[in-house]
Formats: sequence, structure tokens, C-alpha cells
Amino acid sequence: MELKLKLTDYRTDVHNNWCPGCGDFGILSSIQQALFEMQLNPSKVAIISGIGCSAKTPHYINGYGIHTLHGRAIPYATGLKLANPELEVIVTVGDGDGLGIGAGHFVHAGRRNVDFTVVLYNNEVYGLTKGQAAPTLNIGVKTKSLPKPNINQAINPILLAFAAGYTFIARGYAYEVKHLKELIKQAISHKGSAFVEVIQPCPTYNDIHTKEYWSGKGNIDPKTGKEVPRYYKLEETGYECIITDETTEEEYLNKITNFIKKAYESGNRVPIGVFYRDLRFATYEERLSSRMPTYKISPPAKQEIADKKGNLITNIDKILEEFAI
Amino acid sequence: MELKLKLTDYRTDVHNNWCPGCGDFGILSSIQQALFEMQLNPSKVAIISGIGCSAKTPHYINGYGIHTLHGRAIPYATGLKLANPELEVIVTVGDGDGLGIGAGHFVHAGRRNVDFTVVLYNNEVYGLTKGQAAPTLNIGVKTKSLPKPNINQAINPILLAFAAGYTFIARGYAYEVKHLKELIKQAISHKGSAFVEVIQPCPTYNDIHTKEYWSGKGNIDPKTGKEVPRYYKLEETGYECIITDETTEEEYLNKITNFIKKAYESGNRVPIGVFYRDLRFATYEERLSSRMPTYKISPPAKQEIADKKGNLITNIDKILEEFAI
Amino acid sequence: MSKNFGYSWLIGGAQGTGIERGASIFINSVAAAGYYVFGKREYYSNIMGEHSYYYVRFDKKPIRSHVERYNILAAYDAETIFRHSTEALPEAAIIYNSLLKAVRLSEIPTIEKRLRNEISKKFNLEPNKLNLSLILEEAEKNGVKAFPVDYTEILTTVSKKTGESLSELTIMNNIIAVASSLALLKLDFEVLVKAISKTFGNRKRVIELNTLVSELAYNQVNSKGYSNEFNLSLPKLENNSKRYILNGNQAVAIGKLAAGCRFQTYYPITPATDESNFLEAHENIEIKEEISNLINEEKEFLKTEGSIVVMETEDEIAAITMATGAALAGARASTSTSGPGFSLMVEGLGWAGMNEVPVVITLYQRGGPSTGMPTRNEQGDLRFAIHAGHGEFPRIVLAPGDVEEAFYDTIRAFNYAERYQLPVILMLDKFLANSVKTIEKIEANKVKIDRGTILKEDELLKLKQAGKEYKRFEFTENGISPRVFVGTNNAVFWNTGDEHDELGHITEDPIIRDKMMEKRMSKLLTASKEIPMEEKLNYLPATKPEITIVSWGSNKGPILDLIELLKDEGIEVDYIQVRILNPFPANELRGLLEGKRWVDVESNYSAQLAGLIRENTGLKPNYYIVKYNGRPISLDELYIAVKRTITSEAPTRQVLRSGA
Amino acid sequence: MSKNFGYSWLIGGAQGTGIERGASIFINSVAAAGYYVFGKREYYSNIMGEHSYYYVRFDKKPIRSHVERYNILAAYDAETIFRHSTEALPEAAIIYNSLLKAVRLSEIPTIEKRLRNEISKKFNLEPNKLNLSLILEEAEKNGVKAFPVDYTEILTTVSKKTGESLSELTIMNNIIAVASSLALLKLDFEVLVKAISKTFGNRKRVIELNTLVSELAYNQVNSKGYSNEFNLSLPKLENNSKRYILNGNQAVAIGKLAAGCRFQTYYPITPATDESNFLEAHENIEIKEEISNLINEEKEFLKTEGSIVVMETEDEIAAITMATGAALAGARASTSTSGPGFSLMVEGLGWAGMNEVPVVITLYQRGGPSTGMPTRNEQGDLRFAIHAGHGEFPRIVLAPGDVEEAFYDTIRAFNYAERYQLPVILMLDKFLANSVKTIEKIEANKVKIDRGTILKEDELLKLKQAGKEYKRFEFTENGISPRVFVGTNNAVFWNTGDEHDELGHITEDPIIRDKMMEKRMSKLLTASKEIPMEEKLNYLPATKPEITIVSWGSNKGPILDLIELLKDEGIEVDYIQVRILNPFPANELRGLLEGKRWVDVESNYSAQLAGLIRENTGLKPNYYIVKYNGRPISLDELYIAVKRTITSEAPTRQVLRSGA
Ligand SMILES: Cc1ncc(C[n+]2csc(CCOP(=O)(O)OP(=O)(O)O)c2C)c(N)n1
Ligand SMILES: Cc1ncc(C[n+]2csc(CCOP(=O)(O)OP(=O)(O)O)c2C)c(N)n1
Ligand code: SF4
Ligand code: SF4
Ligand SMILES: [Mg+2]
Ligand SMILES: [Mg+2]
Repeated sequence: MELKLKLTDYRTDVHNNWCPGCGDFGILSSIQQALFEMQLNPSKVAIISGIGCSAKTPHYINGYGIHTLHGRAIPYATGLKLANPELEVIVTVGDGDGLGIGAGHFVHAGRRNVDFTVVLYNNEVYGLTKGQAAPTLNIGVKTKSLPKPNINQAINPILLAFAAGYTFIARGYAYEVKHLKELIKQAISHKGSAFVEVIQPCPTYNDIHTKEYWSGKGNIDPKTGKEVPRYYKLEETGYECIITDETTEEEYLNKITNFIKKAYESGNRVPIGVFYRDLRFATYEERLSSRMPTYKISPPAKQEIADKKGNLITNIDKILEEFAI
Repeated sequence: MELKLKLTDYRTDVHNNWCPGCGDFGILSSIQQALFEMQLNPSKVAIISGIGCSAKTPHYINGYGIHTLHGRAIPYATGLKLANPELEVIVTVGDGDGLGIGAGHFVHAGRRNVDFTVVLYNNEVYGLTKGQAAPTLNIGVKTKSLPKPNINQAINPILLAFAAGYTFIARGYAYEVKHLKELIKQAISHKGSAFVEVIQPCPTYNDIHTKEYWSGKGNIDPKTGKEVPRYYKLEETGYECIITDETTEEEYLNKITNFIKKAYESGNRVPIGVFYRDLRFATYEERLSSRMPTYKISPPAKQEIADKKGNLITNIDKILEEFAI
Repeated sequence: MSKNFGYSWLIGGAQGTGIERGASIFINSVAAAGYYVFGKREYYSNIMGEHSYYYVRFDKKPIRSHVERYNILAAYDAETIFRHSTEALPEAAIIYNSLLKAVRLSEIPTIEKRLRNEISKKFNLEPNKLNLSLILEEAEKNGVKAFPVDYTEILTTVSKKTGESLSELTIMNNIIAVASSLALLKLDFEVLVKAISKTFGNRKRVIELNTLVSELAYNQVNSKGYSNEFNLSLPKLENNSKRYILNGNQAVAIGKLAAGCRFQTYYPITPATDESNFLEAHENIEIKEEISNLINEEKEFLKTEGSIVVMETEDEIAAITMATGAALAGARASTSTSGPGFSLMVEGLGWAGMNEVPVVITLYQRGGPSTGMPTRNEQGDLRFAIHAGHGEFPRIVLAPGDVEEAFYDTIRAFNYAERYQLPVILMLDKFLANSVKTIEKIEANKVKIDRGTILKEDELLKLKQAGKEYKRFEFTENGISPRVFVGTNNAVFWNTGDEHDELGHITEDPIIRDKMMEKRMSKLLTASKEIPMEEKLNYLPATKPEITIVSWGSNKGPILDLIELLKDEGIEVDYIQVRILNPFPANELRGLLEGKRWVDVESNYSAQLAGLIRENTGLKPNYYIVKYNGRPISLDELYIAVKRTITSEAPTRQVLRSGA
Repeated sequence: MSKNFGYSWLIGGAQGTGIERGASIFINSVAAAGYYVFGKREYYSNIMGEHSYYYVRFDKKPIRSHVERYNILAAYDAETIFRHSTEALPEAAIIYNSLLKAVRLSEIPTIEKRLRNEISKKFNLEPNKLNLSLILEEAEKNGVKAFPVDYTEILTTVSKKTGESLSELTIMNNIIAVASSLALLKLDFEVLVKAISKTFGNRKRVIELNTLVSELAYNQVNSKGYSNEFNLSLPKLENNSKRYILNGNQAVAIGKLAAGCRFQTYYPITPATDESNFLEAHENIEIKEEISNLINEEKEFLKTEGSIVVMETEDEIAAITMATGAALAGARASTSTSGPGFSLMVEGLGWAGMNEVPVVITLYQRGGPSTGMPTRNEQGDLRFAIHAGHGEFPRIVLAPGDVEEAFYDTIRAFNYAERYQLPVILMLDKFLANSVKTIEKIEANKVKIDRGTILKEDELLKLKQAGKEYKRFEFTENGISPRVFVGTNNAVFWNTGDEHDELGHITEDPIIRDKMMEKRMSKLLTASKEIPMEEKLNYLPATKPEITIVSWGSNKGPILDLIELLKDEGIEVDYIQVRILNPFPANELRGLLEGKRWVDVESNYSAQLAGLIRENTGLKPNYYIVKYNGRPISLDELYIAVKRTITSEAPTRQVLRSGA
């Protein structure tokens, strides 16, 4: 039965009400294309979002779509995935959502390494509430809806993800759809918690880091005299950072050092691509299996709990014995 | 008037109910000694804690003592300090408190650089709730009250503080009271958010990283054949990492790289001392002043708002004019 | 109908195309012409593209509510007309962009499927067959006048004259709609010109362009003879009194500044953010000149005036706890949020209650539950505000009913907070927050500032010298212990969320526990005794009331208008507005209600106020009128519903369902 | 008094010195001798050093509560006696460590200042003058027998015999106290030996040592003739029925396993953590043998049985949202917390309500507000549980009254959650959670498993083939739409906290909004209709009741014991225990209460249940009996208070204040 799924099978007919030119369109389409190229069964896909412009994503994707609470997409996704590990779970969060109100969950997800993918829509603003500074906006910057320049330092999402323990860390750009799609595919394929930051222009509120800015407006290559984009692809520079059980202490420190340098690059040369892959850690699902041998074949959502007459089938008698006199 | 304050002036007569041998005693006494040596006026000191064994600290210090909610000491402290910047504010948090439930606030405090000191009591467990794994406990470790080994990766507090943007980062050891006291004094003197992680043995629940462990039990120096402590003092190795406005990009990356190496050191050689100082950033109070010229001389808590008869003195007429027809 | 209700105007268009700005110019114009206005906004939780509209009613007498139908619909997109055509009053005008006549219903993706089907059904045509012309024809059959305006012509002319590109100018569709409306109403053009200037402040170029566009619109409307065809007009009224146009958000923000609030925290959330934005824009505070001169003699530094720190926090947990921290230091401190944010503040609220910290929370209700309908109205959080938090602790909950009360109650909120040392929740809703109204005056000193008992350095020194310890939670007769700001010399104290002794240290002693619990709770009793009746509730008695309306919050607007309307018909009704919801004015209310026929009016599903009344007095309303579709109660639907209670035709529970 | 109340025993000591373990051995011993037991724990929020005690009552008939006074006090530190000496019954025994006679009150830092003053005053001696001897003398004057036991001698002997160091052995003070008590009671030594074995499982060495210590304690007590001096004894009863000793935490945990809960989240908090720890310790689940054989034939994989995932989350926000995520996937999922944690769960609760997700929250109440008294009792969260969350959404709140109900209601909680697709809050309190009781049996199949309507892959295929879309929130008569687990083939759906259409997509359409709101809320009506009366409330009618007691939750224990006590005196009272608090059984309750004299009994300050009753029925109790000092209601104080209502001497409100 060769029922190849079409790209349109990953779309819904819900009216999309993002602003014209919003970077979110690029991210949405990267995700849809990734799902399509991986030919994932929509009924086995769950897209989980928080609250914000970005959080409307699930409604536009044909798959189980769980639009949750501001900042809480990650724990919802964790519960869903751990209850039924056969699901392919993708978490789509805004920068306010994921790193503002949701910073705590973001950090703690890194500690677990649940096998899911977190895509962070970084537009440096709170889109849906009309352009306040997000935690990724640099200090001193004044985007158009701010009354005064921002007085908080920015979070570096790549570095924070690393400090938190994510085992796959990448950055994409919303308008590099093909590249981003590949990153998302890699992130999905990665076993463990994968983090993909996406630079997402918000034409409505972020007048600093616009599409034009990223495409290179005013960024003249002294050699060619031409405008060059303000980002470059890591893989084109030969950069790679993979940590395995074989990596020696010294290699590790070297790799990490290189990684940190890349994580810090900013200004006119912002790297996109895969920053970091750590293959040393078991997924949370595997960790659970080590304690509960039946976990994988019979995860929480798949266990029978009653017979057909509704009689419970759990053997509690043995447990009650502990309390018998 | 030379009324020198005595060490006992920083103590209360509240019965201390920590377990015998708890590392918290060492931290408490380091703080008291630091306050004493700095001769701070108890009425200008505020000690703010969350919830946990560690959180009982304020009750034992003679100073304004604000014992708040689990995970929330940092925002309480932020409000207090910004409303009255003349206060010396010290935040004492547990590792569950500060990095578990409080991880979000911890990260966001780093972005502000409010001029206060955060002391993290790292005992790797949730003391007051009877020994569950704290986010600083390594994966695979089974302390005595855990039914099974821990299945979460640990947070590295030094690295997380760095990623978050703290401008002073140090680590002390609860039983090195003198050394710790000096760290706390430096942290208090630092202009901006200072973070001091303290390795804190919990004899009741942490049977892995005990006082004996840190003192060197079983850690034989191959040369001398003697047991040597599992920690060493950074300053004794000549390490220093100070970032200023003069630091070049390259120097910066080198320093950071060294810092990261130190932050990663573990096992039998754990560094204590000052890891990082960043002098480039204005404090939050200064940032506020740049927007509100009267902020420093007339901060929120010090402004008059009514005349003696209770008539409000704010000139709202001018504002109302905006709405007049 | 139109006579009783004054004039109604509605402007609609896609979010992000200047609906609010347009409405604001319109409002400023009619207000400048001497009319009282009431304006309300309806919009989606969306940044661009979804349908948004602004409703304005204006009259010679004060008004405070809306009706469901309009005299003029000003539209520049097709969707507005598809949605609102049937709400027209018999002789209403519809101003539309003549270019859009061919647009079909099926071409408008932002109209919900259900509504599309309904419209399609109503006109008995498939969505791809039903175009705007047909809609307008139908309207005209019902007596409506449809006035095509050539938007493109106007903008092209402006483009030619000024050199601005046509695409940049499309943002001015809004002003064409506004100017055309005012031209129809035959309003003096100069009034509009002034309103434009006022609206755009010192942005000269923008003012020029808008004025030019307006002129062309006036010309078109007049030259086409529309203004003659339309029978309403707006003569300029003689009126010398100064008036203001304010909404609830603004009234609270100004109230906070006036009250001396000097520390505000917030995490962005609709419809609360506007309050904080306003404060941020006014963060540098001036002191009244006479006082500032006075103070200068004493304190040099006050010459420089003051400021309010407005903090955007990482979440609402930080917002309430940070504000509480600031309050401990002695600043009047507050935070502002709506339902989802308030849900996160609950633990912090309890800590403030336990530690007797005066902190004020403005709670702007919106459509719930959960994320609900972020930009729509509801009064669904009453019970939650009263019971939020585990365990029992005192709090005061108050709910102003209109813009004026919002201002005064904000000051009172801080007074209650400091006098009784507890958290105060000031409840508004989206309707009150986002609706503007003409108000006659704000009497800044009507409410005095009362900070309660605070011990200062010198008093504490005396205490010390007398060998006494300062006890933050000293047991007292009325439950109130003198407060000290953190940082005050000659004292220290402790706070803890745990039960504590008088010093503030943890205790589990059952006797101290009982005393401390009773001390805390007794403050509600003290407050109940001290707060005068008129702050607790508004009672508008009638000589021979047919029924008594009991309600709270923003329903006040339509209720007051209804009372006038009924009076015109010779019908009298009573009205009780409960303003302090906790501690509940049980005795006062029982006194007023016993033996009366009464109807409970609320914008929520469960009639929460009625529940509260019954819990506290045992009394039950004869009728319920509730609404929970996210739209505020309109005067006309309320009129029908209340009249049915008077004639006893009403079922016990009536659900109001109007609103687009 | 002692006759009516059976026997009471109290063991006290510093936290961390084995009080609970000792009590457990004592309980196992008297239970093994055939007695019914009731045991309750009182302890500080502290790890080591503060005073903790365990109270055990035992009798030949079932008992479920405590009295304030004891027959035996078993102490091995001085503090216990300083604190509890005056609670002795006239002929009670106090077992103490003879070495401690010289300890003075002033030497005990863990006694609160207030209490120290009180004791000092009572004995009219300064704390540094008042030593244990004096206390004991005073007790003896009142008829108490003080029995010094030489703890050191026993331990020294053991040390010599076994080679264990004396300091390691001090942890066994607890067993000396226990064994001495049992010796006094002349309990067959073998019974104790068995209880020790049972308690320590396979830790052989520990069993040996404890047995040895016990033997020496028995010898000392007997050789000194204490057992003869003490007039109570515990003959072994003939009793073949199997019994269990369980507390509320355990009953809920076992209930969750039985109910098929397969995903539990928690963030550590007293007194909820024990439940999750229990589940963690039983994370690998066995299926009933007969079923597992049956299933093997069909499904190979089930041979391996199942498991419950127990997640320690980063906070309570993650706990509720993670559990909700798991519930969406189809697992029966729950979380467990107490007040502070529940305060953080409020937003997540609303989302579950809005999205109709079956999730169960066990809410263990403790002394509030705020951090309050983490290890003490209260029923202060009732209103909060019912109203938590902004906006209005359906939830079911139920409160079992004892260990058995805790088990059955836990299963029902999951049934309600899945049948009505909503969050269910199962309320207990510290008293019920931490108190043990003898129970006769647990009938595992008394409550059937009801998962509500769930569409599976094949049914969805049929729907699909019929060209129909699966609608997660389909409008239905009773408000319940068939559910599908995320991951089920042939379907997808959407969830959102925003108001939504039948598919689950955001909508702000006022008509759909009304319908969806009504659909959601109507589920409460459906539940009200379907849930049988006996699950909503327990009614214990009397033929000629002098008064009706109305209460909820753990007060059931003392109330039932009181009813028996009064019956012995020929006094009859009625008892209504409200078990489902939301939706409130208003009609049922009105029917039962109308025209009756009744007294409301609650462990909180505001009499929250009474408020609920009045809100829902208009009825008001004649009397209130409340308690909020953190200690559960004792049988004796309740006896006095209720009797005063019968004789009409009672004031309207009586506050109970007993407990140490
Ligand atoms: C608890 C809570 N607080 C506040 C809000 C209001 N809110 C809605 S969206 C949003 C911010 C969105 O910003 P971001 O996460 O960056 O997403 P974007 O819109 O930029 O994609 C906020 C604060 C909310 N929904 N819930
Ligand atoms: C909201 C909330 N959740 C849970 C608790 C229960 N609780 C009290 S202390 C504590 C953990 C303390 O651990 P840590 O912060 O490491 O401090 P320590 O006791 O180890 O010093 C917890 C979870 C609480 N008080 N509040
Ligand atoms: S506000 Fe910004 S992020 Fe939101 S939809 Fe518009 S462009 Fe996109
Ligand atoms: S439990 Fe651990 S951290 Fe807490 S007081 Fe005891 S030793 Fe210290
Ligand atoms: Mg954003
Ligand atoms: Mg800890």
C-alpha cells in the first residue's frame, strides 16, 4: 500500500492570521515540509505550542495540535511524549514564551533529554501583545513599539540551551526555508531533546532585525562591494561539534571552546546550522525503561487498566499485603 | 560616635533547628562575619530567602529578614532593592529553591544586574522535604533517600549563572568559612548581580558528597600518600577572569574559554573562589537612573506622596490635559 | 428608537488599518462640538487582518453605554459591511468604498464559517454568489442610505498633490471614513481639523496629510449631495465646561499616579498592558507646583520631582512578588494583569496576605476560562478574586463601575491596602478598560491619602530607648499592627509565609497560631466597620420602584442609561451597585433588599454576585440576567430583558446574546 | 472517661529519633493482639530536633479519632514530658528515662517561649528552676504513675553483648519506650517480636537488635514490678478476620494504582509527597493473575505487566501541565500536591477545564495561608478548590472522609474525570493523610472502571469513510463529546486555551462561544443527574435526632466516634457528610436539612462549607463549630461542643482549641 502523503496533507484550511511578511510563515512551511519529507503519519505527530503569534502554528498543521498556555508548552509536551513515546512531538514556542515566562521549564527540559524537538521563534519581541521586548532583545536596543531603549541584557538561546543540557542545538533563519527544514529534520531524527532557535523577522514590531537587515542591507563586503547576508551557514565552514562517549576530556574541552565561540558570534556574521550534538546521554525514555522494563512496549497511554466489564485488573492485593496484620 | 558593632549584633536568639553538622551553619556564620567585618548597619541589611532548610537563614540574622516563597526570593529581593537602593540585599536560596522551581527567575535576574548578592546553598538535595534530588545532583547518583538513582542531568550553577548574565560568579565551600566570608564580602562589594554557589554538605540526606568526601576521604595524593581535599582555591592557582570595557574581543574569548574550563572542572579537583567578574555592565539601578533622573536621590520608597493633610501632591492635572477636550 | 438613544456611529475594518485612531479623531470631533460621547472597541486577539470595529454613541446628555444599532456605518473594507449591514437603524447611512461593490462573501477569509453560513442563508445565496452590492441593495430596501465614496480618487489626488506614494497613503482610509461621516453629519469642518491636530500632536506632516484627505472627503460627500440626503446633523453646541475623555485603563493609571504608587510591575497581557504602558510613558512624575515650592524649602532633593519604576517582569509570579518586595520597602506598589496572569499570582497573593503587605492588584477581567477570548469582555473572575489562594487570609476586593469610580477607587485601593495592611484587588473588565466616556471632572483631592500607621526612625528610637522591641505583628485590638518600612533605622523585623509570632519568626504554637489568625482575619471586620456605606455600595433609590436592579462593575453604564430610558416611559426602578465585594457588605445589602423584588444583572455565566449575596444574606434574586458571549451588555437588550422582569413575563434566567 | 475512649498511648521525642518507627511497631503490636487502632502524627516542619509525637488509640471496637488525654506516655527525652505531662488521665503511666530527672525547662531550646512561660507559670517556677523531677512529682500527685526506665543500662548491655557502639545504639531509645509500654500493658512479648519482624522486613540485624532491646526493656519493667503497679492490660483477642492498617496517603496511592492511573507527577511538598513516594516504590505494576493469563492469549506484550511513570517535576506548574499532557495521550494521569503547589496549578487547571481533559489532582490541605503550618492540619482550601481559575469552567471536587473512602473515591475521581472530561480535585487533609486506622477490607471491584466515551482507530476509520470529520468538541445533548487519544490513527484534533469551535480551533464568534460555554458547563448538570445520591453525601439518619451534624472530609472520624459515644448516653444525632462539593448537591441537602436544627463542623476559620450550603440552599446552620489551630478535632472537645448545641447553651460559633 503505497499511499504517499502529499505536502497538503500537512496543512489545514484554517485561516492564517499572521501579519503579511511574518517570519512565522517560513517556519511553518519548514515544519510542514520536514514532516512531509519524513512522510510522518499526521495522526502520530503532535505539535505543541504555548501562547503568542508563534503559538498559533499547530492550528495550521494537520496533526494533533495542542495550543497550550504561555510558557508551558514544554511540560505539556513532556507528559504527552512520555505517556506515548511513539508520538513525534514538536514544540513550537516564542522567545517570550520559551525563554521569558517559560525559562524554568526550558532549563529543566535540558536535564531530561526527552526525545522531542523544541523550535524557538526568536523575533526578539512579544508579538501578540504588541511588541514589548522579549528576553532575546539586546540591551540598549529600541524597537519601534518600545517607548525607551531596552534595559535588560539579552539571553543567548544557544548558550542557555547548552548550559541546560540539550543534546542537539541548532539555529536556523525563517526565510532560509530549505535550510531550516533540514535542521528540523535532523532535530526530529536526533534521539533526545533537540533545540532549534529560529531567527524570525517580525515586520510589525521588530524594525531593527528585519528581513532586509538579515539579507544584508548596508552590510557591504569590502571586497565585492556587494551587500552580503548577515548570517552564514556553519556547515559551509566545516564546523562540526559532536560529542560521543569516545570523546576524550581534552577533545571535549576543545570542542566546547569552539562551540562557545560560535555561540557568541553576533553582529554581521551570525552562524546558522547545527552548533552541537551530544550523543553521550540516554533519552529520558531509555532512562525510564531502565527502571521499568515494560515501559517501552507498554507505556502509560497503552496499558489496559480494566477488563471488559470494567473490573480493574491491577493486582493491588499484593500491595495491600504490606499493610495486613 | 564610634559604636563599633559586634559579631553578636548580627545574630538573633531564635533557636536554630538545622540538623547537627549541617553545612548551613558554616554559610550562616560566613554571612554574619561578612556583615560584621563590613560593619553594615543591621537596619540597612535585608536577607531574603525562599523555602527550604536554607531559607531559614534570615531568622538567624539580625537584619530585616524576609523569608518568602519557594523559588521566589529573587523577585521579592528585586522589588525591595529597586524600591530602596540603599539597602544591602542578600538572597539566600537552596538549590531546589533557586535552580529548581526558581530557575526562571534565576535566569532573568542575570539579565538585569540588580546590585544584590545571591548565595546558593548547594546540597544537591531538597533538604526540607526529605532528600529528593535537587537539580544539581548528578545523573546516576543515588543519595540515601532516593529509591532509585537520579535520572536527570545536573545543572552546573556556575555555567548557568554565566549564561544568564551574572556579572560576578564565585563558588565557596560551607566549611571553609573564612574563604567563604571573603567571597561574600567581595560579592556584596561588587556592583551588580553577584552569584555565590556554596557547596553545602547535608549530613542527613546527602551521603555522597559529605564533609568527609570534600575533606579528601579516599582521595590519596600519589606523591605524598596523604588524603587531599577534593577542592582547591582558584586564587592560589593564579586564575583570574575579569572582563572590562577594555577587554578586546580576542582576550574576551580566551578568558571565557578559560572560565568555561574551570566551570567544568569536577571530580577530585573542584575549584572554589571567584570564577568571573564582568565590569562592563551598568547596574539596573543605573539603567533606571538613565531614564529617570531622580531615581537615585528619590527612589520609590523615599518619595513623599501626600502633604500633611493627606492631600495628594502628584501633579496629575498636566496628564489630564492630554485627555481634555 | 434612535431618538432615545442619541446618535450611533460605527467604524470597522481590518486590524492594523487604523480603526482606533480613526475613532479617536471622530470622538474628539464630536466631543469638541459639545456632545457627550461613549465609545467602545471590539477586536480580535490578532495583530493584523481580523475584523475590528469601534462603536461611538454621542448625545447632548451624558451617556455611558452602547446600543446594538447605528445611524452611520463607516467602512472602507467589504467585511465590515457583510458583518454589520443588518444592524443599521431604519434611516441609517452606510459609507463604503465604491471600489468594493463586487467583493463576494466567499472572498473574505476572516469571516468565521458559522457567520458566513448565516449571512449566506439570510440572503439565500451561496457565499461565492453574494457580493457587496447585493448586501447594500437589501439594506437600501430597508430604508438605509448607502453612500459610495471614491477612496481611491481621494488618495490619488493627495498622492499627486504631495508626492506621497499611493501605497503609503492607504493607511488613511480611516480618515476618509471619519471625514465622510462628519461631512454627512454636517459638522463644521474646522472642528475636525482641530481634532486631527489634537490627535497627532506635533507630527506636522501627518496632520497636513490628514487634513488634506479630510477636506477632499468633505468635498466629495458634499458635492455628491450625500449630506443633504442624510437627515441627521450635528450642530455645534454651546458648552464652556471643560471635559475629558478617558477610558478605564487610563483612569486607573492616572489614579495610581495620584495615589502615589511608585512601583508598578507587569507582564504584558490584554487588556491590562495599556495601564502599565501609560505609566511607563509617564514614569517621570511632577509634583504640584505649590507643594514642590513648599517642599523645596525643606528638602532640596525634591526639587527634582519623582518617578515611578515600571518593571516588565519575566512572568506574573515575579510581577506580584516584586511589587510585594517594593511594598515592604515602603513604596506604594502594585501590579496589573488579567485572568491568566492573576492565576499565576495566587501564591504571591497569599504571602502578601500572610505578611500583611499592602499591595494592589488591578485585575482586568476578560473572556475566560483559560486563554478564553483575550480581547472580549466578561465578569467571570469575581469568586476567584475573593477565594484565590490556599488557606484563609484577608483581602479587599473592589470593583468600580465606571471611569470616574475607577479613578477614585484606585486611590482608595491603596488607602485600604495600607490602612488595613493587606492585598487589595481592584477589579475591572475589558469593557470598562477599553471604553471611553466623557467625564466632567476629576477632583484630585476628593479622596485623601491614608497610609495607615507607620513608625519612623525617631519613634523607633524612643521604643528602643524604652527597652522595647519593635514587633511587626504585635497583637492589637483591631488587628492592625504599626508598620515599619524595611530599611528604617532602629528596627528590624522578620517576615515569613509560615505562621509566625509577633516578631515574625516561624511558630507552630497552636495558641499563637489562633491569635495570629484571628488578628489577621479581624482586620476585615475592622475594615467593614470603618469603610463608609457609600464606598461599599451605590444605592440609587426610586420612589416607587417596579423592580430593583442589583449588579456590579461595568454594567453600571447600561443600567444608568436604562434607568433614564425607563424614567422617560414613567417607569421607576431601583439600582444597587455593589462596589466592595470583600468584605461583603452583607448587612447593608440585606437592609436594602429584604422584601424587594430584584433582578441580578451580570456579565458571567453563573451569576456570581447573586451567589455571594445569597451566601451572605440568604436572599435570592427573583430574576437573573446574564451574558457571557464576550460582548458587553447593550442598552437595548437590557431594556427588553428588564422590562420583561417588570411585566413578570421573564423566565427566571435570561441570557443576553447580542453583539458582533 | 478512659472507659469510653479505649486506650490511648503517646510517644514523643525529637524529630529524627525514630518516633514514627516506634509508633509503627507499637501499632503493629496492638493490632496483632486483635485491637482496632487509630494513630495520628504531630510534627514540626523541621528535619531534626523539634518535638514530634505520635498518638495511638486502640480498642476492641472500631475507632477513628483521638482524645486529648492518654493512658500511657512513652518518653525518652525530657521535652516530651514537659509538654505532655498535664494531658495524662488520672491513672496514667509516664515512662521516662531515669537519667533525665535533672533536666530543666530552660535547657530545652525547642519549646516555644510562650509555652515555656505557660509551663513555668503553671508550676510557679522559673524555667531554670523547673526540672523534670518536679514535673513528675506534680503528675504523681494527680494520680499518675511515673515509671523511670534505665535506658542507658539497657543499651550498655546490648552494646556489650553485640559489640555495637553505644552511640550507634541510641537510635533504639524508641524501641525501649515502645517495649516498656507494651510490658506495662502486659502484652505477650511474642506479639511484639512479630511486629518488629514485620516492621523491619528482611533487615535481620536490625530485627535482632530491636528484639534484644525489647527483651531487656520487658525484663526491666517486669522486674521492677511496674506492670503490676499499672492497672491496664492488653489480653490477646481472638480475631481471625484479616485487617489492614492504612493512612490516607497510602489509600489514595493504592487507589490510583487500582484506578489505572499510569502517570503521576509531583513536586515535593508536605503532606502530599508520601503519596508519590509510595507510587514510585510501586512503579512496576502487576496485573491480576487471572487477567494477566487471559490477556496473554490475546496480547503477548502484556505478559510483562505494566508500570506507572512517576515524575518529579521542576515545579507544580509543570506537574499539572505534564499530567494534562499525559492525559491527552490517553493515560489516566494525575498529580498530587498541597496548598502552595495547588496555588501554582490554577492556570493549568483552567486549561484542562477548557480543553475537557480528564486529570485528577489530589489536594492535601494543610495549615494555611501561604506556607502556613506545613505539617499541621486544616480544611482551609474548600472555596479555593471550587473557584480556582479565572473564568468559569466545570470541575468536580470531592472529599473523602476516611481511609476507606479515600481509596474508593480515588477510583471514582478518575471515573468522573474521564466520563465528564474535566479536572477532578480530590481533597484530603494532613489529618486524613497522616493518620492510620484499622480497616476491615478493601473491595477492589466495588467501584468499576468507567472511562467514558472514547473513539478508537476503527470507529474513526468508519467515520472517515463516511466522509465525516472527527470533532473533538462536538456539540451534544449532555455536553459530552466522544474523546480520542492523541496518537490515534484516522483522526487529528486541536486543543487551545482560547475559546474554540467543535474542531478545537480558536474562535471569537459570539454564537459558538455561547454554545461551547453552555456545552462545557452543562456537563456539571449531567454529572449532577447521573451521580447517585450516595456518592454525593453520606447521611446517617437517627430516629429522633437532637441535632444534625453537617460536615465534610476528615472530621468524619471524630463525628462517627461521637455519635457512638452519645448513643451510649441515649442521645441521638444525625450526621450528613457532604462528599461531592462541586457540583454541589443542593437539592439533596435542602431536602435533608430543611426544618432541622443543625450544626456545621469544620476545620477552618470561615466555615466554608456552611457558606456553600447557604449559597446553594439558602439555609444557615444554627451553630458553627470550627477549628483552625492546626490540630485535628479531638473526640473529647467535639463531645463537649456538640453537647452544648444540644442543650442550647452553645454560642453560635464555637472555636475548638485543643491540641499540642
Ligand atoms: C500567563 C500569561 N501571561 C501573559 C499572557 C499574554 N501574552 C500573550 S502572547 C504573549 C507574548 C508572546 O510573545 P512571544 O512568546 O515572544 O511570542 P510571539 O507573539 O512573539 O510569537 C503574552 C505575554 C498570557 N497569554 N498568559
Ligand atoms: C510551591 C511550593 N512547592 C513545594 C514546596 C515544598 N518545599 C519546601 S522546601 C522544598 C525544597 C527545598 O529544597 P532546597 O531548595 O534545595 O532547600 P534545602 O532544604 O535543601 O536547603 C520544597 C519542595 C513549597 N514550600 N512550595
Ligand atoms: S506581530 Fe510579528 S510575529 Fe506576530 S504575526 Fe505579526 S509579524 Fe508575525
Ligand atoms: S536536612 Fe540537610 S540541609 Fe536540611 S538542616 Fe538537615 S543537614 Fe541541613
Ligand atoms: Mg516573540
Ligand atoms: Mg537543597
